[in-house]
Amino acid sequence: MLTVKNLHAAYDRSEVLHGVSIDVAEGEFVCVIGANTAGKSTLLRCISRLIAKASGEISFQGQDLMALPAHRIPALGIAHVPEGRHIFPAMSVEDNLLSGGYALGRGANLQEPLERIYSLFPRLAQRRTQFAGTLSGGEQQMVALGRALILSPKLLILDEPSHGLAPIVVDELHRKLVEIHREGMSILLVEQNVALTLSVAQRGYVLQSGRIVLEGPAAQLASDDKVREAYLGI
Amino acid sequence: MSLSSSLGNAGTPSLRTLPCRPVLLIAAALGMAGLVPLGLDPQGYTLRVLTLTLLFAAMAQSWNIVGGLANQISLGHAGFFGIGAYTSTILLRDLGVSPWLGMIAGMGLAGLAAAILSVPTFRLKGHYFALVTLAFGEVMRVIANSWSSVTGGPVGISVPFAPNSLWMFQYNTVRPYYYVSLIALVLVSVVFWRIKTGALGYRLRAIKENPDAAEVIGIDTYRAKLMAGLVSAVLTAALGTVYAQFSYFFDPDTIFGVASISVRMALIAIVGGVSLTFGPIVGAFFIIPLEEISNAALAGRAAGLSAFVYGALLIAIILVKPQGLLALFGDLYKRLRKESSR
Amino acid sequence: MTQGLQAIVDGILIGGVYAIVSSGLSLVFGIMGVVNFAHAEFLMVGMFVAYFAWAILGLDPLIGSLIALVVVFLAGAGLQRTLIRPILKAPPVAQIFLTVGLMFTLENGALLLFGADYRSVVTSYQTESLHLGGIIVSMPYLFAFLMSVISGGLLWAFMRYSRTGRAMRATAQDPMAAKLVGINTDRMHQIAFGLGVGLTAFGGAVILPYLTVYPTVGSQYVVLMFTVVVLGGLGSVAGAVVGGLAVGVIQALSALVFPMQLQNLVLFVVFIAVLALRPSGLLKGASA
Amino acid sequence: MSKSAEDQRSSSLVVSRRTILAGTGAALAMPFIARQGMAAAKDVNVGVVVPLSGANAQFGINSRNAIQLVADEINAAGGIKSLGGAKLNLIIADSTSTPTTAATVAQRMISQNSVVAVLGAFASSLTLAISEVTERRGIPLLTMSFSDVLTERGFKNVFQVVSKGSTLGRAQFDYSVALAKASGETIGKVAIMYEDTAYGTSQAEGLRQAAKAAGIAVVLDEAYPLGVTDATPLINKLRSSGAQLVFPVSYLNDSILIVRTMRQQGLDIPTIGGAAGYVIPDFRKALADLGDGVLSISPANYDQAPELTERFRKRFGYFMVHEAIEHAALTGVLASALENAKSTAPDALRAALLGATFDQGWASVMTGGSVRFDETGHNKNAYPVMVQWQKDELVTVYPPEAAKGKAQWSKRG
Repeated sequence: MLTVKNLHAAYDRSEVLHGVSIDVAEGEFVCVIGANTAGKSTLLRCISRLIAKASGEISFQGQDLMALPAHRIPALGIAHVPEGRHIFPAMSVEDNLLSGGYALGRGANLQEPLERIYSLFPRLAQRRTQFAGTLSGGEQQMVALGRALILSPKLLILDEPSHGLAPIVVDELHRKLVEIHREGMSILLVEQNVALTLSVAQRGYVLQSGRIVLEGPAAQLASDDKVREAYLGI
Repeated sequence: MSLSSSLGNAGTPSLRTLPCRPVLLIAAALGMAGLVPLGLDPQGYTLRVLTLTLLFAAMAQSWNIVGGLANQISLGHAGFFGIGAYTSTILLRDLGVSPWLGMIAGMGLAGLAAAILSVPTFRLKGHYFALVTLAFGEVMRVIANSWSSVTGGPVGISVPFAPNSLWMFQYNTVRPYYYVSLIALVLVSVVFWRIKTGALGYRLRAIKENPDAAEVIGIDTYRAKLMAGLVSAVLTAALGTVYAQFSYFFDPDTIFGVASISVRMALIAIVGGVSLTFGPIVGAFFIIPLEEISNAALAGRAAGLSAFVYGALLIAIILVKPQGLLALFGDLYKRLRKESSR
Repeated sequence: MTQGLQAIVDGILIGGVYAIVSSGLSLVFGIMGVVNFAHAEFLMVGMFVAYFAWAILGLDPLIGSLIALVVVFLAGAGLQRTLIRPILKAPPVAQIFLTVGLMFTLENGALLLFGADYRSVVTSYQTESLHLGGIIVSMPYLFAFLMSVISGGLLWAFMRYSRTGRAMRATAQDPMAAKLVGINTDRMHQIAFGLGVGLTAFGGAVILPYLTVYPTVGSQYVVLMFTVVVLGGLGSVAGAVVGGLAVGVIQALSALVFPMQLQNLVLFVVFIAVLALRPSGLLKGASA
Repeated sequence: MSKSAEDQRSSSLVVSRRTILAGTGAALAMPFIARQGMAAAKDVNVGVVVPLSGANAQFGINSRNAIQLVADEINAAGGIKSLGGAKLNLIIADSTSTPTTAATVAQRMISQNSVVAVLGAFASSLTLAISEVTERRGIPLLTMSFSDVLTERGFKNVFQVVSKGSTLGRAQFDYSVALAKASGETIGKVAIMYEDTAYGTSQAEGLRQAAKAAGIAVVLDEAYPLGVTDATPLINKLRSSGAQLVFPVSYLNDSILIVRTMRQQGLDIPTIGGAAGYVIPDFRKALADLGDGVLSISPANYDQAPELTERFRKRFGYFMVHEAIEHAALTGVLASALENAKSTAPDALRAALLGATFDQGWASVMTGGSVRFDETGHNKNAYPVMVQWQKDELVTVYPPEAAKGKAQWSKRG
């Protein structure tokens, strides 16, 4: 459903991606792993059209994304949970979640999806009127995820969702992701935590210095010597 | 083809000799600036405009130490300017003290005011700093306006009429004021340049790039900003005395004017190119004559037209090149070179 | 005692107007991060619109204020697109001076268009007042205050409950995340700027019954508006309300103790002191 | 054109060539200005420096209108006959509200346009700044600014056609007390409110002196910042002071605010304004019936010479306000002086300005019907008048020799 072909992207003058191609099929759970500066976030930001200086092809369900401004992307069914969460700190939890449904348009019924999020993350239901900025890191990540899910997207993009969270919370988060995937959503996940990521995803890409150097089923990657050496520290 | 390539080649040697070129250019410009008044009517309009241009260039340059190097947009420098003007003029009027000595007294008072002002402002950033300094300038204006027994109040204050005298800093023609302003501009520019290329400039740059990191590597942020603020305030006050002696008369609204002094000082530096040594000079040689031309050419036609055009031009400059005129000239220069080498 | 009470009442009435006039400036800063020095000129534009609505259509300025709101909203949205959007990413100094240029242009544009005449409206209630005990409440001030309270309340509800209001708050708090949820942040900036200047114009219209309009009337309000906004905390509409009331009451009370001449001195000293102690304003943490 | 002016012109051309060579930005201005000066070879250039932008623009425009009217009339009648029918060529510039700019503009007119005299610049601070330039260049400066200082500094080239600020203040007080007495009221307590500008403070000083001389208590003496956004605190103070009369010295915005706030609070003690905001058509338009009966001091009034001032009303559509009257008088005086001097040399012109009583044509439009400058350059024939809003007109009601109507003291202005 998502196809990225020969993508180049740059900040100022330095090019960060040098011809990246990936794709995500309907209902697939794909991950991209790589070192800190490999360009993983840049790749995701290109898909969401947050980076203007990019060339190549990106299409989603046959639609050319390169021609669209960033704010038109969610309405196609792509939800992006950015690195560092980027929740709205001075808005209530509920307003944060509702804002995720903005792309659905004025008349959309958000009550049902809202209840679904609350049943997925009961903790958020307790804090619905609290300012999101006052929540713990794990709760904030739930808000960020919930804000993306309220759209009932076809493709969910996550950028380092476990960054800075306690191991217990990370485990819970990944369980939720698997649960969501099982219900039929396609997922594109970028993570530092390679072991965990490869354990939940179906297929993966290894991004190194702006180029895809390896791809294949997650299990196969997890057993690849180079991956084990470089990212799993074995 | 052969012509253009030879042009391109001709450009190369001059590039190699580039390091000595600015020095030569500056020397030539100074020499020229020194000679210009000899060909002008010593009481004339052109000389007056040139003098004001140099004076405002010097004012903008001293603003540039705080606004450019320390990256603190002050909109209250009229406060220091007025302290300088009032101090020397009051000392002259009441005690007959030479304005040169009065200038030093004014510099001291302005330094004191800057030190006091730094206490509530040093932690403030960006817009907050700009607005508090704006309020500081207004406070000074209200004080000068209300404290009639000393300042003369809203009626203003006149520099007592005296014969030509270097010691009393008073001349019947504009020419000496031109040279005083020129020397002031050179001195302030040298101070600016020394700070910029010296240790304080390095610290200020570090603070500008990343205040937290600067603290971590042991830079005393408060001290560095205070130093810049003090130097800037003291120089501005000295220029206030020059202005007072040049214009002979001023009132609180003029000398503490938000638009006529504070904003204009900043504007000139910004239009020229903020934190660049030649920015304020280019800015002043653009803004002051621009004001004159628009007034001369348009004021007789319809009320408000000249100020309207002036505002529109400001907008246009910022829209075309937010980094200022120097950057714009740089772009044009590059393009010209490109075209000539093509 | 009565004098003190009277001063507080007067201060609150005028402070309510300061609040609505300044909240527009705060809105623009909060959502776009632009300090708009030309903002007070829109107060002048609003007064002119209301004046002509009165002179030509015979509408009371309190009704004309709605026309002022709409007209200036549209003009502001247009200006945002042509002038403000290109410099949103420019350094703050460039923003400050673009708006200073805009201030010159608007002030002198008004002079070119309307001339330097001082114009004011004649209303049936211009000299009426309520006498409550020993306290005098003048009707034009009271009406201006009520209009401000109503519009302030509507603004609050709009920002709090409407879809667009939520999107504007989202844009203010995190523009990138706002784009990711499908908010057209450019559009939000445009609405915010239009609404910001529109509200200030509205404020100008409601005070027209007791004031006079002329091209430089905005300059009386520049410093005042910034004082209000900074006291309340730049970018916070609720802060602007607190700041407005505070400034109104400080002005009225200081007149009891000090000569009127020192009114602004007292105000600025309080202003500098507040910022020294609470650098982000009286209402810390609250946001647009 | 005189010899010295010729010299200056040719030197200015040399100048422009050199400055262009020097490559300064100011040189860009030169072609414009040089051409302006060249345009009218035989004309007498007269500089007009008035605020055409900023808060005082309206008064600058009124002044310009009057000067233009008089110059047009003189030119239509054959110009300055002793100079071979030379026309008055007005060089008009915006003083802005900044004294430095005003002085620079005056300098420009003297250097580039060889003006024989400068008219301006309404606000005292602007005029003071200009006078520093004109004095050093020996060019006559004709002004209607009120400031006492103007003609008290020993300057030889300043000519002030109006009564000084302190005189206006004293007259404002004395005339009021006299009018009250005439209607059987004894004044014991008065209030002074004034804007904290040069105009406000100097006129308030006159009021204070007069009150002291008359032994009448000043129960409120309050300066307020120009352009207040709220006059309520001021009127609260006035109300609790118990004054029988109030003397507000203010410009229009504040005048209207003060009168309206007084009426809202039910305070209707007589209001005697200090010229400025109280004697312009907008005051009456803004206040409608509330303005009726308000008294004010004025340095001149149009009903003193209706046959002349009606021409202004006909051309511009509003009555001839005082700054227009005074500037018209100055223009008339200047034309007569040029006629008498038979020369545009500054010394001859100064001598002609000092020597004579000007009572012909527009020079007679001032109070007293004539202008005569004493050795300090002050018009000693000028005296202020008390005017009152009666319907849409300003009627002179005091002193008796100038009065055109009866003061309505009972009608609480």
